[in-house]
Formats: sequence, structure tokens, C-alpha cells
Amino acid sequence: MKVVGARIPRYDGVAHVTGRTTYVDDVRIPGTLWVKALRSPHHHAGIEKMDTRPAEDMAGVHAVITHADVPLLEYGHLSALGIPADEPLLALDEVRYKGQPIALVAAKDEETAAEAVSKIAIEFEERPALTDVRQAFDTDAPKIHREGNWYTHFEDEMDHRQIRKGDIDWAFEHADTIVQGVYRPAAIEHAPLETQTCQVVPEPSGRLTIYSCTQALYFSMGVVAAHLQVPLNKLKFVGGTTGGGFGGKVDTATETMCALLAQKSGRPVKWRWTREEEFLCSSTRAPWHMEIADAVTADGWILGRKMLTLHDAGAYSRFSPYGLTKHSFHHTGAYTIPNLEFDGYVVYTNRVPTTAMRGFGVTSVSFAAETHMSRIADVLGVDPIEIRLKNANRIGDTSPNGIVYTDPSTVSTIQTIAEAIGNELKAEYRTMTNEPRSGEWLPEHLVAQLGNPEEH
Amino acid sequence: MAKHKGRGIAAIEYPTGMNQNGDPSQAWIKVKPDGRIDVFAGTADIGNGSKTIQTQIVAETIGVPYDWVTYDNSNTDSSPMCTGTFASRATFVAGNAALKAAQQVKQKLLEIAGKELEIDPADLEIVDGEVVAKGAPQTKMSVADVAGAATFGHGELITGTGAQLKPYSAIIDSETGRVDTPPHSAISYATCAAEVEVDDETGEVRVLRLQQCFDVGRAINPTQVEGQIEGGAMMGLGLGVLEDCYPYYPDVEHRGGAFGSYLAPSMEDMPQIDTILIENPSADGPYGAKGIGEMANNPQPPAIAAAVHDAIGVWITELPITPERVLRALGAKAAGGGEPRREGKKIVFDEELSVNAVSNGGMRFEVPA
Amino acid sequence: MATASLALTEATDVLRPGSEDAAVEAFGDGTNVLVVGGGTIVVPEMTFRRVRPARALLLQDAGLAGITRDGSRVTIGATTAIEELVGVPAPLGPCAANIADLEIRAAATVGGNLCAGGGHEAPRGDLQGAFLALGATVRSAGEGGIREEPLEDFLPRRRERLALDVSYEEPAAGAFAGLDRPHTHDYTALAVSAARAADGTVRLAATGAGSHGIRLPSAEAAADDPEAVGEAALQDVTPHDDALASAWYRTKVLPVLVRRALTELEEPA
Amino acid sequence: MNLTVNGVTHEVESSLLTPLLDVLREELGITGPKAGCHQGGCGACTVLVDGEPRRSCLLPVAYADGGEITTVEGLGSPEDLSPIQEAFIHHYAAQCGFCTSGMMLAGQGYIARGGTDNAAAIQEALGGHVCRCTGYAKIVEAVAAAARGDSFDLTETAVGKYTKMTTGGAE
Repeated sequence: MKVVGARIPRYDGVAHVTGRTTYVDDVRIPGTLWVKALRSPHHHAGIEKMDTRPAEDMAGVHAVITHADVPLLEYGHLSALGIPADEPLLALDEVRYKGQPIALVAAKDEETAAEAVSKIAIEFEERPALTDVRQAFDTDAPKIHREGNWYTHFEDEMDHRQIRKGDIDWAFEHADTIVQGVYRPAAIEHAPLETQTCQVVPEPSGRLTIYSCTQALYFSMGVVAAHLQVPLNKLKFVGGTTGGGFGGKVDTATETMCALLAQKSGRPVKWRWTREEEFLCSSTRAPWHMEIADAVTADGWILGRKMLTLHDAGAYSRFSPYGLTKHSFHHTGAYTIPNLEFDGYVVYTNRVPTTAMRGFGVTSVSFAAETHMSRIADVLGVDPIEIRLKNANRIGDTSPNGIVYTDPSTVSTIQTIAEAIGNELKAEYRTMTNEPRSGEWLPEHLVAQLGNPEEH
Repeated sequence: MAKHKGRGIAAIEYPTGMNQNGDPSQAWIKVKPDGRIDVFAGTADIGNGSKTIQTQIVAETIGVPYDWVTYDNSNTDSSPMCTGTFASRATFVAGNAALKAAQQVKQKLLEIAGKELEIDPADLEIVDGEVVAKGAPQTKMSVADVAGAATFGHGELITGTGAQLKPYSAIIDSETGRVDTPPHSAISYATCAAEVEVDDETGEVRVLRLQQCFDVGRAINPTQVEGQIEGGAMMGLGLGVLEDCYPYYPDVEHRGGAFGSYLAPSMEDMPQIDTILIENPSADGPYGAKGIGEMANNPQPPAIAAAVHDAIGVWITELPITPERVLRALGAKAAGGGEPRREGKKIVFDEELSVNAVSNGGMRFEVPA
Repeated sequence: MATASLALTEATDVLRPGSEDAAVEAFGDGTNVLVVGGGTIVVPEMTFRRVRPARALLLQDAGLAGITRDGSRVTIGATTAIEELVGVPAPLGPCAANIADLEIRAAATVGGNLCAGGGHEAPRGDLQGAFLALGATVRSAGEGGIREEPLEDFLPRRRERLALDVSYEEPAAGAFAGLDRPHTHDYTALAVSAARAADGTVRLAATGAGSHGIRLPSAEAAADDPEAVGEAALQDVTPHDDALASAWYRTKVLPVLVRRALTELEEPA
Repeated sequence: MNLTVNGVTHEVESSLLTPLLDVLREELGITGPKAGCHQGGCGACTVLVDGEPRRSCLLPVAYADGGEITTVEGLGSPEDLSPIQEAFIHHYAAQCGFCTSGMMLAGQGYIARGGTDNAAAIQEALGGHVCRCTGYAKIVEAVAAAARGDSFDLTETAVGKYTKMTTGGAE
């Protein structure tokens, strides 16, 4: 093999270094209108009255859209998987986060569009905001959605994702020590250098050409087609070259609205979010609240884990149910813990909706589980590398949801780093492999969890 | 002023492909009359390098030089379906689609060449753009000539299509969370050691070094893998010590709306980053590859948290580990607090953060004694 | 294709004075005039329509740039680039070097920094602290004509005045202690400047501890007592929460920076 | 007003306060400089003004009147790349590419000022530029290599400074 494994330069490297790569903002279409959004100034409010006529009447304004212009107002990021939608494309009668789009204007230039937005007459009735996931379940908590403050549509209409494996009571009874902690990683902005940008051109054929910075051309095309209620052949997405995404550009944040404005105005339109919109109004990585209690033995075996996760989804669910499920599947990290009781909730708050970001669902639990592991090593007085090797998942071990690990490398990556940092391992840890457990590495409590790697 | 150094490690795992699968990628390939190869796929390149990776896979699989292959992902009229570039799926899932399409093209090239050379296609192989008889390298025909023969002699268009899909089949048992088939395409693994320096008067944490080992399955392009891992390391550093959309979380005020007030890592935050790649091939990834793009920012935050504890003896479990959090933790420790509560065999940390301390009873986290 | 800024600025009367006198006249009493020094603060304000000036005064050609020395007296013209200060002794040089990055320092002006309004997310006006520690005076134009006054008196009125230059006596020693985070980005969360004048007077000032640079007289009075000086500084400030740091954190760290600045003043690194 | 951009002189009609970035992109159609933030915070719009790197989003065009502007398009063409462009390819210093033009022009300015391959000096000189993809390591390596005057093989990329492979690799 010569090409695979070779250090070949980027396919688009020459274009990148000569400024020839065409991002959406670089596409030049004469007669293009600029788009600006009216966004909610409140974290939570009812919309009492709205009159867009003052904007429509302005010279240079070609189209104004509100929820009334959207053929299918609610279509969720996970609707294709049968998960109910909860987010209107443009706010209907309530805003649930500061920055939520309510109406959009397409005008001859950005200045005119911005001025038209400021002329839209709107009255709000402010409502109490819920910002702390820990209070979302209280009877006196502000209510964000009619159906409540957390997502209730997991399998069998469960209101949370749960994992049950082994015998958690046995684990806590037989533990020498129970170590309990709380882990709270922050919301993160994707902050790609290219902000959300979209151009849409209405073609003479009646099709729409959508220049998009999406990370997912077909996914986004499906979202636009659903909102517009048109077949896919009415749309042509042009893209594939994205100025950074990190998950944030899986959200189809601009394409549908620009398509509607192009249809209504009959003109090409362009929407380039400002950096401030990108920071303050775009979706973020979720903040998470995780509580872990591990049942451990004095010599560092993790017998069982009880865990509660409150996933701060922000105002709408978007991909959060998916992210929480993925989180639950990986809540033991790189280790084999045979007895588990996990409960996780997707909780709504009045902050911008959260979405996928690099490591979706797992970055959070990697932090929680690994920091917890370091703590356990510290309180037990055992070596933090040895305790990890001891509990590391091995071929034939099973994951929280019963899947057999077939090609794990936890042992070898830990050994490699131990060597790199000059940590001399004891012989039994130095010679350990990823191969199936046996001997001292297969204590009684790990036998029942074993699976057969041939099965998968 | 006192600065304290510390080191911590963390080991992680991460799946390739969408959780529960059901995320198809497709590719199709056509061959020009001179044997040059055009690949069409709907996979966005977000900087991750999927244009390069898929081009490499196609060139390798067919057996032609890399620069014979063009790659077009520019629009949905000419490119087939791809679920998208996320979930660490571009190399593995979309790469497999390109691989399968290339295998079809190779087979058709061999069939045409077999007719031209009057040799069983099974006895032919393609090396460096030439179809060669196995064991008789002097009997050969360039891929260009094969493509010409197909076009002008046999009246055929050589194409290949490929689709990769693990069906959305992982039914989750709502009680236990058990699934019946693997809900991912592969799993990859990594370990990170972080070295930090903490200023105990200002609380500033500086990450000095990150040593990281990633099992990448197979490095289709080692430089690009390093690029992903180095970029992920800095994003992980941001998660660990800098970035926060809500500096007063759960409060929603004082958000930063600019690069000066939202602290994305800058060039001067960069520590020494050492990268060690392990190739433990996956069973069904293209050439054994696994997806590592996302997990690249997962091991640093816990390694940094452990290193901070090693340096100054406090556990900070809210991210990022800001100077304020460092000073608050050091202050609590100096005041004789900050220690976990011990009750029987329980050691309870962070009680003030628990839902039990904040909720009005709507949600509790109860742990057996 | 028109953009926002094109459409906006077409509506603005742009003045480009060619001398100090012309700049003073064009500024008048300052009503409805936007002063553009280097542009690094006001251009984004215009781009995002937070500022919609009827008139804008571009100072580039007004002859206000340059550093002059008269004995121990240093005078810095208002449109001198901040980058020009990077090599001068502490506190000014290190303070200037801590601002943003090379490209912004090369465009941003001393006058713009002295007249900067409080940022809505993070402090602005880093140089104010350093110049306060130097006991600088500012010569400015506006209502009532040209006048020279101590920087402390100028700062509360800085938004109504056209700064022409700033002057100070070279100190016997100077020091600067700032937070090192975030690196190279635009804003400093908190910093302390210190200077000892030729007559032995020690002046201390902070940036990031109020809506503009603040002198720390209580700390100055306790400058001889390393145990007390840091805490004394807290009497002089009203720390606030913003995107970079909380009032709590600023309160904890201001004494540290005061001590560090004084230590450096005594024992230059 | 007039601007000489990459050797070509243009009459400029935009008003005096228009940011240079918008004149380049919108009036002159030169799209190499990117509008990453319009706040001066990211560096994607950096160009050389009379040889010095400047944030074009912060500079009123009046201040560049009569000046010589170099954008990424003026560094070199695909057929005739400049050393810093070759360095960015060989060292894999561009991923999504959006920050690349600003990074290279800041690097070019640094080298023109006599900058060396010292990593800390490069980090200081380019420190205000944000890249979210690369983690900066390969950008620093690329600028250092260009500052040293390395020659570059454009058929393959460099082994990272701190990288090692334990198994496999190119066969």
C-alpha cells in the first residue's frame, strides 16, 4: 500500500493557501438581499402582539417572514427518527430563550434590514425564567413547555434514560468504600471561524439553490424540505466546504429561513451571522450536571456505579435525547463496571438550545468518570495508573448496555503513556494486555458480566 | 507568590459513527476515457480532511496514483446521500462507502482488461495505474488504455457505487438500556497525561504539556490524524481551563460575545503536545481505521483536573478550572473545609453542588449507605 | 454590493483635519462628533450600528502623533500608536505590551485608549492605570477650549473631550503587574501599575477595577507596609462582575497584584 | 481614494469610514481576507498594509488611502507559491482554511521584520489570531520553517515535531 498511510497533503491545500477556496460568504450573486433577524430580548416571555407592517412598508424591504409563513412550523432535528418536534422555526406565541428568532427581514442591504427589524412592533409579557436544571423538577419551578420541564419520549414513553446492569445493591453492600462526587462541565461555544452563513437563489425552474455551510448537506436538505413541504428535487444544496463546524453546523440554523425569504421575495438572499450572534444566539455544547457514587474495594476494584445525569438542553430538545442516550451508553468510560444504575434526564432551561459538539454526550462523562477515578485512587491511596489498568475494559468485557468489547486498547494506551511520562509500572501491570481477563484480573465479581467476543 | 506543578492522567474511549447507527453514507465513481477517476460524495469537509482521506482510499483501492483522482462533494445534485460530517463518522462510514465504490470500479476495470488481454480477471491486479497479470508483470495494460477500450471499444461507462449503512437496529430496552447489536461502528481509545502549573495567589492554571496516546485503528493519513489530535488537545485545554458560555452558570448573564470576552484558546496558551499513535485496526473500518476526530478533546479536561489536584491538593469538578474556582477551593481548604464528608464507608464530595442541596425536593440523588 | 457599513457611513459627515488647530475646531464642543483615532474601538461600534454618528473626525492627519522629551518630561501625542510605547520603561511599556496583539497595538492610539468608554463585557483603557501611576496630565479640547489637567480629573469627562496629548515626568522606577489570562486577547481583566517619582512619591493605579482606570490612594498611603498595602487598595475600588472575572475574584486578586507591583518596584526584575 | 491591492491600483468609491475589509471583499471582490468577526478578535481578515499586518476589519479605508495592500491572493498563485504558502501546505497548517489567509499574512509580516524560527516569538507575533482546528502547533511549525528558509516537498507533509507512531505507519 502506498497511498493509504502516506502523508499526502490536503486535497484542498493549494486552494486554502492561495485564498481560492470558496466559502459561502465568498459566493457573489448580483441582486442579493441581506437578511436580519428580530430576536427575543428576553429569556422567557409571551408574545402579546406583533405587527410587521412598519417593516414591510419601508423602502428597500422585499420580504418579512414570521411563523405564519412556514408551511410546517415545527420539525425537529430528530424528527426523522420519529422523535416529536418541540421547536418552532420562528417563535409562535412564546419565546423561551434570549436570541430566539421571531421574524426575519430581507432588504436591499444590511443596514436597511437592520432598521426594518427595529421597526417591527412587538409586545412581550415577561415570564419567570428557569436556569438551574436542579430546580426544574420542583413544583414551584417556572414551566418552560406545556408538557413540562424535561423530555418524556424515550422508549415506552419513559421520561428518562436508564441503564440497569448486574446487581447494584450487591455492589454497594460489598463495597469497602463508597465515593461520591458531582461533576459540572460548562457550556461551550463551537466558535468556528466562519459564522453561520447562507445564500439562497430562487431559480427560474422553481427550484432553490441553497449555498450552505452545513456539516451535513443531506441532513440539512431534509430539514428544509420538511419545513417547506417540498420534495428533495426542489432543492439543490451547494456546499461541502465548511469553515469549521465542531457540531454546531449540524443545526440547520439559517437555510430554511433564507429559503422562505427567497421564495417570498423572488430574489437571492444572504444571511451572515455576526460574531456576536454566533456567540450569543447559536446553540452551544450543553452544560451537564452529573452525580456519581461508586462502590469500590480497598484494593481499587470498582464494583458498581450509581449515577444521575441532568443534561441542560436549553430551551428545546434538538439533538439532546440522542446525546443523553449516547452518554448513558458510555457512562463507565474506559472501564468495566459490572453493576450499574444510571438515570439521565434531558432538562429544559431558558438558555439557548444546546446541540451536538465534538465528543457529543461523552465529553461530559469522560470528565466526570475520569476525575472520579482520580479521586478514588487518591482516597484509597492506590496508584492512579494501576487502578485504571486494573479496571480497564478488555476483550470480552461488556459495555453498560451489554455489548462485548472486541478491540479495546485501553490497556495499551495507558501503558504507552505510563512509559512516556517515565512511570515505571509493576511487572503485573507492565505485562498486562488487552486480551480477555484471566487469573488475578478476573475476580469473581467480573465473571458474570463477560460476553463472547465472537457474538459481535 | 508560589507556583505549583502537577501531573494527572485520564483514559477514555469513544464510539465511531452515530449512536444506534442508521446513518448512511454513499459514494459513486466514474472513470474518464483516459482512466482518471472522479469521485462524488456528499460528505462535507469541515477542516477534518475528508476530501483527502476519501481520495486516498479510492486511489489505494483501485490502484492508481493519488493525483489521478478528483473528488467532488460540492452539491446534492451530483453527489449521493451522506448523513454528514459529525459523530466521528467521515473516515469510517463515508470512507467505507468510497471504498466499496472503488472496489466496483476496480472489478470493472479488471473485467475490461481481461477481455483486452484475454486473461481471467481474477489473475489480474492493478498496480500504480497499470493492470498487470499476476506473476507475469510483463503482461500489462495501463488503466488509461483500459478506460479507453471501455469507452470506445466496448461502449461501456465504468462506474462504481458504494453505500455504507449499519441499520438503525439497536432496539434499546427501556428498563435496562440493553441493546441487541453494537450501537456504533467501532470504538477507539486514548490516554492523556497533563502537566500544569498553578499560581496559588491568582489561581491561574497554565497547561505546560500534554502527552497523548490514541488508538486510531489505522492512520490513513498520519499527518491529518496528528492535526485532529493537536486541534482536539487545544479544544480540550479550552474546556479544561478557559471556555465558558455562562461564566456565572446557571445564571445566564455576562455572556461573552467576542473573542476577547469568550476565551477560546489562543496561540500563547499552547503547551507542548506529544502525540503517540497506536494502530489497533478495527474489524470493518476502511483499512482498519477508526474515527477519532471528536474524542480528541475528551481526555484533557480530566487529566488537567487531576494535575491541578496533584499541584495544589484541591479537586475542582466544575469546568472550566478558572482562577476564581482555584482560589475559592484553596480558600475553603485554608479555612479547614473542602474535605469530603465521611459517614460510615461513604466519602461524599461536592455536597454543595448536589441536586440535593439545591432542589426543593423535586429531584434527589440517593445513595445506599 | 452595498454592505451595512457602506450604507451607514455614507450618511456620516467625515472630517479629516490636517492640523491640531483644525482638529480642535472641527471637534468644537464635542456634540454629535465621533472621534476616530486608530479605529480599533469605534469601527466595530459603527459596523454593528451601536454608534450612528452625524459627524466623524478622523485624526490620522491631524499631526497628533509622536513622543517628545523635554528634560525628564515626556509628552505623547494622542494618535501615537500603542505599539510605540512597548519599549519604554515600566509601568507604561509592559502595560502597553499586554494590550491585545501587535496588529491592534500598531493601529490603536494612546488617545483612543485614554478616552475609551467602559466595555460592556470587559474593561477597556489599559493605559489609564499606567498613566495614573505616572501622575500624567492630559491636554484636551472641548467645551471651554483647550486645557491641561491631571488624568484623574480628565477620566470622568473623557467621553466629552478631544485628547491632544498626555505628559508625565519620567519616574525613578516603575512596575506593572497584570493578570496573564486570557493570553493575547483584547482585554485585561485586572492590572496594577506602580511608579516612584523622582521625589520618592509612590503612585499606584488599577485597570479593570472600575469603569475606568482608578488611582489607589489608600494603598499608596500604606505603601511602606507590605502586609497592609494590598488590602488597603480595596478601599479605593468598586469591583464589578463581567464576562472575564467576578467582583469576588477581582477583590481577591487586586491585593496580590498591588503587592507584586510594589515588589517589582523595589526589586526590578 | 485609491488602493493598490496586490500590485493593481483601484479607485475606491466606498465612504471613508468603511472598514478596509468590506472595501476589499464587497467593493473590489477580493475574498481572500475573511470576515471572521468584524470585531478585531480573530485575525482572519489580516492583510499587509504597506508591508505591515493589520486587521482590515478595524481599519477605516481612509487610513489606507494610497497604500499598498497585500492579500493572500498577492502572496502567490497556485502555479507560483510563495515560501510561506508552501510551508503551510507541507506542515499541514491549514485545516478548514478560514483562518489561513490571516495567519500567513501575519507570518509573512513577522518574517519580513526579521523574525526567526523561535516558537515563542512566533506565538507572540501571531498570538491574536484564532484557529479553532489545528491547535496552532503546525501553524507555528510552518511559520518557523518559512522563517528558516526551508525548502518544501509538496508531495508529502512533514512529520509533526512531537509525533511518534508505535506501530504501522506508511509502508
